[in-house]
Amino acid sequence: MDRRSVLKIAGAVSAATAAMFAVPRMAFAAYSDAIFKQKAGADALQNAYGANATTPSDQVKLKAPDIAENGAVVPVSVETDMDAESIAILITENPSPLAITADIPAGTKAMVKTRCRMGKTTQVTAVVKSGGKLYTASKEVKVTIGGCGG
Amino acid sequence: MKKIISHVAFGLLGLSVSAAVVAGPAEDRAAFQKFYENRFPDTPVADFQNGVYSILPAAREQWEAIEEFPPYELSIERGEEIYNKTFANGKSLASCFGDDGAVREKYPHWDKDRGMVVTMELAINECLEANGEKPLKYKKGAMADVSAFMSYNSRGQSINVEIPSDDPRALAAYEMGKEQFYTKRGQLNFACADCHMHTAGMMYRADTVSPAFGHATSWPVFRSKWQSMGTLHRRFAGCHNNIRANPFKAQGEEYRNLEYFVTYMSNGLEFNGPAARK
Amino acid sequence: MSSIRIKAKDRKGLVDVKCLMKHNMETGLRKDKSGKKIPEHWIQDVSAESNGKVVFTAAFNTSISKDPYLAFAFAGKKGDSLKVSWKDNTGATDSAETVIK
Amino acid sequence: MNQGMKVIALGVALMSSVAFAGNGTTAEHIEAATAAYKQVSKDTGYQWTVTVQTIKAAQKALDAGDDQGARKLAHEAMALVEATRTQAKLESENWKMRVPK
Repeated sequence: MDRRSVLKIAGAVSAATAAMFAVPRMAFAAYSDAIFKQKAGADALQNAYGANATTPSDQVKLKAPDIAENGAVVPVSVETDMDAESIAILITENPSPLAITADIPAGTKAMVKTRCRMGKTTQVTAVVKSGGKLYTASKEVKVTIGGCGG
Repeated sequence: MKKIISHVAFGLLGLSVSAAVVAGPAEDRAAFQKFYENRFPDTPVADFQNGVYSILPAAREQWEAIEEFPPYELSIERGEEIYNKTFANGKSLASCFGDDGAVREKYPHWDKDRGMVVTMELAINECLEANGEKPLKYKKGAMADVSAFMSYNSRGQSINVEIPSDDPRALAAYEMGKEQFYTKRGQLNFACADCHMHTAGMMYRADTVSPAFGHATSWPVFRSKWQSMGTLHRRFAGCHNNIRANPFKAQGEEYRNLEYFVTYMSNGLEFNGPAARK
Repeated sequence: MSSIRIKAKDRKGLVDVKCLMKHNMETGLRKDKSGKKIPEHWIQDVSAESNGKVVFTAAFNTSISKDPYLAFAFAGKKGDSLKVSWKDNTGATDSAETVIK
Repeated sequence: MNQGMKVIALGVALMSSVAFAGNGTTAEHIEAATAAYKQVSKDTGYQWTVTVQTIKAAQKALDAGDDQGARKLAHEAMALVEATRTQAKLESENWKMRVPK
């Protein structure tokens, strides 16, 4: 990474804060407890997408490590060439598995990258909603207790 | 025949004597670096500055994903603010270290006048105190932020720590650091070298231990385990705690000399801090 | 200063966006030193607009890591504006705006 | 550190008589362990974290009226002190073997 670019961005951001006082018009995806507090992934999908029948597809590209370096910060990315309306990530062993939903308007790439918490070794599933149907890709992420705390 | 033997004996003796005479820091370093190059032949030498990720491709991928937008960038920003904050006397850290604080390559160094190793964090606090400001805590927080800002602006500077030959006290400080590195400590009976040299790359429970070659290059770091920034001496203390040895004081003589030794061992690499670590 | 840092770069008509949002993302499961549960406190919604048009929205659970990272990409160009906003479960909001490079 | 090593032999001689004699009150055994702990710290320049933890545990057990448990812990602390000494003694030369040539 080039250090100058960061300093410039920092400058741009602080310049932008001046414009922030006007209350922004929000266009949020509308988080809902009915979706995210579900204990079962299928229920979460049902409430988020009105369906929970899923089809595994190799067109859903899920990237997550085999062994997490640290369960508190696990990089996960989902991408697909399908015409996607929405992308979700499920972490099966978490108390409420649904971690994120991302809506993909026309003109936006069907891709999302984030970092997730995983309490223990778990199945991670990427869900892509395309043409009203849900397509998935899954993999196991091992979460271990490290030997070197410090 | 007798003559030949005595010649051989003399030759051997001469060899060992000369080796004993010249085995100084430079030879130590050559042997140290060669050890890691032999152990990890697939790692390009310059890559050792990336710690465990230089030898562990699977972890490296996650690390690179974190480095896409590393958490330490927020620390750099905070550090910049502190760096440019005006002291009560009208000066600032910039009065001591220049506009951008890109002075990482000057530390650690041997201060002949005071007869001690001076690290960058120590120098930061000395600048604060000389200007009537309160010193910062050495292990984390504002100190790590300032150090992150200065290290960031110093990225790419080469590590070239000197052990001046005209001051035997400098060599003694180096030797103290060296002894620390190789001496077993704590109830678990580990030396730094046991994990980070002789079993570098192997697993301790679920963790692969990092090679010590390159250890001093990337500080301060944002450690996922800590969920915060920390300085090299914070990590030294953490390692000592792990092996159940009482840690020494951050920026005390023991850790400064250990930093002196470890950084000297990485001469030829680049400073590339701050960094993200697991 | 805003809690959001944005890097947005035009790569042949596709704008690569990376954001880091400073937020504790408390799960509600952690306890403080006195053993009291720290109440959950997390970003629930994130939205991105470019030139006034919504280009990306996401909803988070508490399982998104502390100081959330989010990357996405949309069709746009250098010089366009990009605003990223979040709202957390207490109703607090923040936003930041940048110009695409 | 080397001059500390010279004191070690003396230190070992001093403490062994108190620690494993078996007589004296438990409080005295804890006191002896504490003194030995301080001495080894001085002699070797460092200390094991578990030693002081064990001494504290011994005191706690004694305060709670568990005389036998406290005594056992005090002796354990003494053993840790001795092990610390032995380690320092061995390491005063052995560390050199780990230096790559």
